[in-house]
Amino acid sequence: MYSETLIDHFQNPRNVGVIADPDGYAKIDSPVCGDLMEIYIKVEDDEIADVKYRTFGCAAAIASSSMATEMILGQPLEVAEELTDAKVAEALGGLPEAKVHCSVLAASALHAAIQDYYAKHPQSAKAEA
Amino acid sequence: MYSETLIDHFQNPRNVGVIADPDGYAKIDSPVCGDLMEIYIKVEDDEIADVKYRTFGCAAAIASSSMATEMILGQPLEVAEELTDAKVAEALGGLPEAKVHCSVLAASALHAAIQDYYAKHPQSAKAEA
Amino acid sequence: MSNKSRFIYLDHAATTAVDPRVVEAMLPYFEHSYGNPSSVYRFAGQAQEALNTSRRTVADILGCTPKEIVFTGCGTESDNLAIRGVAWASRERGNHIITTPIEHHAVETTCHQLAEHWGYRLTVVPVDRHGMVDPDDIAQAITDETVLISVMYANNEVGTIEPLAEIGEIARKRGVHLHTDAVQAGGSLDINVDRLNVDLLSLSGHKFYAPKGVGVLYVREGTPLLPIQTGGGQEGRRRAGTENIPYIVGLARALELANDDRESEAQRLAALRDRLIAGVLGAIPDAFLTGHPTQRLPNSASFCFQGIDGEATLLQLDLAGIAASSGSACASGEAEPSHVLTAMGIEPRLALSSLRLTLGRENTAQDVDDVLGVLPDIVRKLRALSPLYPMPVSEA
Amino acid sequence: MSNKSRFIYLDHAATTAVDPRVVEAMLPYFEHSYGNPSSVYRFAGQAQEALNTSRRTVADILGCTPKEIVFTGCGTESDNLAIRGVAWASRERGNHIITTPIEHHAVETTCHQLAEHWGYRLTVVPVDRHGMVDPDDIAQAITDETVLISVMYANNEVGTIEPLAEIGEIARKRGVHLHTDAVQAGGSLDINVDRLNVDLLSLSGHKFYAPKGVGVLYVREGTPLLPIQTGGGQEGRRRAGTENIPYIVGLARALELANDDRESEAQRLAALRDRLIAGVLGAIPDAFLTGHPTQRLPNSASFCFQGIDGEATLLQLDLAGIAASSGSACASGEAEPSHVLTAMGIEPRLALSSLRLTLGRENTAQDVDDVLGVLPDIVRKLRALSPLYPMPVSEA
Ligand SMILES: Cc1ncc(COP(=O)(O)O)c(C=O)c1O
Ligand SMILES: Cc1ncc(COP(=O)(O)O)c(C=O)c1O
Repeated sequence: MYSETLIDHFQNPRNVGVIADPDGYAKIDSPVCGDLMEIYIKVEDDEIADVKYRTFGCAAAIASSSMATEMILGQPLEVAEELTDAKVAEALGGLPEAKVHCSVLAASALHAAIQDYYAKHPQSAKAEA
Repeated sequence: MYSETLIDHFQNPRNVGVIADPDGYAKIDSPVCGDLMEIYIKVEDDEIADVKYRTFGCAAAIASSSMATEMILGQPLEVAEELTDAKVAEALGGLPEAKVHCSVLAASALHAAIQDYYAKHPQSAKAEA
Repeated sequence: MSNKSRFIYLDHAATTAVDPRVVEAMLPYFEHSYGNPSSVYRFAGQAQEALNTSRRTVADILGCTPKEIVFTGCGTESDNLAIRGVAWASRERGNHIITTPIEHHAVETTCHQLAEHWGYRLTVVPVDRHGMVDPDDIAQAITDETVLISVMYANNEVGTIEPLAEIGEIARKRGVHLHTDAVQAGGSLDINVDRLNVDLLSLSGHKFYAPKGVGVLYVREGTPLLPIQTGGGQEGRRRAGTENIPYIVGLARALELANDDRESEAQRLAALRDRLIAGVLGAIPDAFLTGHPTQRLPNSASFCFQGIDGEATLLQLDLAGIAASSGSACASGEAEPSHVLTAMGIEPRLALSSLRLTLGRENTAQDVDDVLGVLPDIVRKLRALSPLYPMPVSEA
Repeated sequence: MSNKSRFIYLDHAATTAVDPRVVEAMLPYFEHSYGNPSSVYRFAGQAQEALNTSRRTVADILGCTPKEIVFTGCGTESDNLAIRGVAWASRERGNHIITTPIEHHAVETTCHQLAEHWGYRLTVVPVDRHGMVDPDDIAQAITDETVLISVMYANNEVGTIEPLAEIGEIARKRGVHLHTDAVQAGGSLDINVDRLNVDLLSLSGHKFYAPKGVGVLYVREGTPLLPIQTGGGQEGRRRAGTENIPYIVGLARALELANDDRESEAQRLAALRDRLIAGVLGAIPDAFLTGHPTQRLPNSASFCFQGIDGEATLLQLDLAGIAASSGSACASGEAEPSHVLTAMGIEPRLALSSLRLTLGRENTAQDVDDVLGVLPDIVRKLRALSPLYPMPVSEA
């Protein structure tokens, strides 16, 4: 059912936790299954300098969160913004059909956190543009 | 399903045939299953001196016919008249529930042949009584 | 009871022995890979995998997609699901069903229950004396209210093969769904659903060396179907109940085995069948072949013998070590003449004399010859007992 | 994937392995005594005899007559036949059905289909926080139109045992038929139909070490029942389809084996269960037992753990070699909180954290201790990930 990569991210999730004073924050509910993700980002020089999250949900939701944060940590904001649920799912070695919505949760939460950063930091590159 | 006695009467039916000039005759249809029995009797001194039959029907019908004729051959008419389907079935070692009507056919046909004899021989004991 | 030398099974239309290779394929799923395929842990993956593979195997042989296969609990359930399922799902569209008078009870009774209890209207088109349906009659019977046509592929009592592809073409043109009970055809005829032009097709494992208690319903994508067994979401929400993995694996394996040498085995059986038919008709006077002379199942020979009762013939054969049937197994216990034979215009008492001999994988020419060695005598003996058959001149 | 030392199966409520003695009892009926029990020749007598003996065995254990036993294709079919069969047969009398909110989908969906498609009226009586039905609520719900009450014997998700005998007394007084889904109780609780006061009772083989794909419906004499699977005259005209002799033999053998040491095995399992419950509640904070504290199946322990998702727990257990469930197997794939838990008043997100551990014949105290060895850590780890659980003070 699940790939080895996914299992690895589930058993050893990366970037778990909270950031006390984040530059961007989001909390997203999955409308499909009650999964919940909370994500915190620190931005330095328009790059994701740090990212932490906590997720309530199934293995796919947890692994998607872990993978998504790993994929954008250290990346420029504009690269991070291009992350999609499909890319997360692909990086995890695919998701069972019933679990595709879990990767959507992770990507949505990340985008929401970046939006939150822009909203709070109107001087940032994107907000300026 | 069938007793050994029944199988024996089915494989070696007694008294099969016709009597060219019978004292009593009957042809009976089973209303239940289309079985058909034709029976001929010869009566001498108020006894069944000879009996023959032909039966269209299943193994139980054939064996019942054989057993019934065997049971009354050489018997006084009044004994023959007391033959019942239950006695035939019992003599055959029992019949499956779905086949009980087959023993009814044999007993009915015999009684009808005896009635036919009385009808044709009004001087006979019973007819006089 | 006489104990004749050997046992000859000639009732493959009633049921078949499970093939040892099928038993072998099933065994791991009883004690070892016994997981519930709906469970999420990896152990259940063995059962899920077996289910998926079996579905693909069956789909490949039917020429459809795996999603169009519903595994059921038997051929009867497949027929019930097809008929009741489509009828119920189409109530808004219409309430008319077309069928034939020679269907198996699983179709016949289900149609009649719909008529009696639920107000559906039934048209039963006639068959000719060979048990053949005329596609034109189907075309005539279709109305705007017609939601389903159910015509069996091959008849279980007389072996006649119906002109399904033609009927299917008519049905498609008129936008009516066509179901076929292919239970007797499974394993021996071509069951490609596109060549047959059908929307629903029933199979039963125990007619092709899988166990009794497992069936298939093919449901063409887009066919309306209300589930008749409701509960969990198994089988794409079309048939609830924990899946019977061993039997599903067994059915797929058996269908695969049958398919592997389907044509050569059909040829072999047809040759045996023709030898049997010729032998019977040659040696027994006033014997008639029932069903179609050529358009018939390769393994099926069926007869009527003037003047005798079929059950008596069966018992004589049984005592000689030969297992045969008077027609449909599930009708036995009933003493009525077969609805199939009477629909073909056979007079009721002649219908009562029917004998069906259906060949199978293990039968040989020797088996046929052995039957031919005893059957004429059996018929002669029973006729001598019968008031419905003229006495031989010598005895008269 | 980690490859932990051994495999511990703790999902016996989902399904069980077939007992080797059951497999042995079934095997002769695949390749050897394979006759169709409806056939008339002597060879089929072996199958008939097996069918009769199995029916007697089951009837003896249920305390009824053999004629009151209907063999079906699974527990789901038994439930469907009971509900749809009685409802349809009673249409003239009334159209009201009473049930509970904690029934298995096989009952729940069938009742809802009757309501949605056929105009039946449904009353769903409440359960308390332990999942227990109050017989008074049933009494209140009965009207002149009520034709059937369906209350499960023991719940599959939380193990609660319902007060059937009391409900049955009420039903009898009011002349309403009572059905019980005893699928989870079969093999472990007393299933005497007179002591339970029921008119219909469903069993499924695969919950007591017989295969998946065979069930029983007990139908008290005189209970109106329209067959839902129509065709041949099998099972006293209540369930058409060629009988699955191997599985019927297997079911009877399995029920017999379970019955032989039912009470001692129930005691053994209850002790293991209690050790498990005490261990979990002792070692894990914010853990709750679901279902009734004492009136519960001897083999069933079910919990909610604040702040985590049940499926994540399951996969962690799976990776540790332990097969468990979050509730009903057939609901998996659905991400909705269990209808059983929410009916008991458990808040939806807490309901999503549910874990069900169901013990069986092969489980030992060591298995329980092994689970207790890993579960607290699993919960702790998942909670550290969860935005719904407070961070430990040290990390905060
Ligand atoms: C033509 C036909 N349809 C349906 C069935 C019913 O199949 P099953 O016995 O698996 O219910 C049979 C055989 O019994 C059959 O011959
Ligand atoms: C309480 C209950 N009823 C009915 C069923 C359905 O039984 P089956 O899987 O045999 O269809 C199950 C289990 O699946 C169950 O636990």
